[in-house]
Amino acid sequence: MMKTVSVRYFAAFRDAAGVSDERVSTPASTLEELFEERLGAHAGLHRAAAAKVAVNDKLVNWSAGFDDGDEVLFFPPVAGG
Amino acid sequence: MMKTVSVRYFAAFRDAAGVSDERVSTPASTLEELFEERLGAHAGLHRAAAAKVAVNDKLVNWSAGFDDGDEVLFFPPVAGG
Amino acid sequence: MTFSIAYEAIDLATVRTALEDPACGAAVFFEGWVRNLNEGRAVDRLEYEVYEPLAISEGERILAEAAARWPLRRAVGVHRGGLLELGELAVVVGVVAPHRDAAFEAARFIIDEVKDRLPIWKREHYSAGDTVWVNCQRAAGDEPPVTA
Amino acid sequence: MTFSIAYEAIDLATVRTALEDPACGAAVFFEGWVRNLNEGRAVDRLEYEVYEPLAISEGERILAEAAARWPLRRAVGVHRGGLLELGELAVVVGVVAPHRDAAFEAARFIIDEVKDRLPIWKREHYSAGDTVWVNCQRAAGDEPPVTA
Repeated sequence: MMKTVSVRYFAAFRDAAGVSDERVSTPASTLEELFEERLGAHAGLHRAAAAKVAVNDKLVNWSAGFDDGDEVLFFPPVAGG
Repeated sequence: MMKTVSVRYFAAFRDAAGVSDERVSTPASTLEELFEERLGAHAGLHRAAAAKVAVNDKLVNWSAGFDDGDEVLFFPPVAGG
Repeated sequence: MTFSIAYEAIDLATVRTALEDPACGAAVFFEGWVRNLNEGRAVDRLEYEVYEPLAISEGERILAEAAARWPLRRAVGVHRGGLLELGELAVVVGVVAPHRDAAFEAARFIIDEVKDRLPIWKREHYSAGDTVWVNCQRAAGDEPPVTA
Repeated sequence: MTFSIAYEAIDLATVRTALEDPACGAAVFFEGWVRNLNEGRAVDRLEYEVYEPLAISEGERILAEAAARWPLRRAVGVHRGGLLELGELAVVVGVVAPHRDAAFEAARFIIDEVKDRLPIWKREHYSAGDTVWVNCQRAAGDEPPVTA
């Protein structure tokens, strides 16, 4: 079942993907699968051990699912302070 | 052997002794003995577990001796901060 | 208990005013300043990218966690976004409590969590002319993107 | 590494200036404020008696001990003497270090030692009209005056 979500990339992920946000239709069922799929779409994008993901402005686990119409935020490792 | 020293009392010790400084001739050989002696001279003065003593602006142990002409400072328990 | 993002110099007077409390005797402030060196490289300036909606909500969650754990009366955090010069204040945490144990422990907890959890990214601009996203360069391995 | 006694309001701007260091990223400040209550009694103001020669030399010794133990670049302490109103600053400790671990630990060490070792005495003036030397009232037992 395909879902359409908007995806946003931040900081190093945005630079690596070459895009800050995009609308994608995907068969992925978890956020981890969705990120895997986006790695295929953007050659520069890379994995990162401390990366985080949020859906509709809430931090969630990579194993979580998502719904059609959600906004998915991919955060590279944070470095505040 | 008698020694003459000047003795200063601070804060609660000054209030209790009713005197801020005095010149005393004493047979005491340690600071602890000197304080004991001053307890006898000033009825209001009292012992205090965390009291400290300094000689010529250096903190020393109560068991230390002192010399003729020294300035002895009796400090009640401190309460800075 | 407010956490905010500032895009201009952080106003410490406002931070102090927010913390005033006649029942509190102990205040601890942590300040992070832009250093002229990081891991041996000369730094000219810093840039913080902040995803503000989540930075604020997560920052306020951290303050609430601290207030639940220690007897704090007030706690404030401000993090900069945008471009910062050397010596500028990047982040401030301030807490007040009746006694100093709680104030020290809570301030330490808050800054640790802020650095760990807030969606904020730092790009260093080096004297040599290049820029680097801190923490991300060593991230190009092949670990899965698993949460901590 | 200076410790001083102030008989007027402590000037925080001077404290901050003394701590500026382009190589340091982390600053921790501890501030002790006059509270409106102590052990349940309403306080109107405080009075600090300071034996200044030894307070300064002991304060500077504490700062030097901290600098020997942690990689601090700068450390400053100021304690008030004289009469203080509610909400006034009684003591400030500020340290800067390259990283926050050292800054937190050193600031905590310094204020603990300052409270424990400096010849400074606090007299509280209560709303009820009486005054008390803090720490001394329970001292009228019959323990020998032995050092800690």
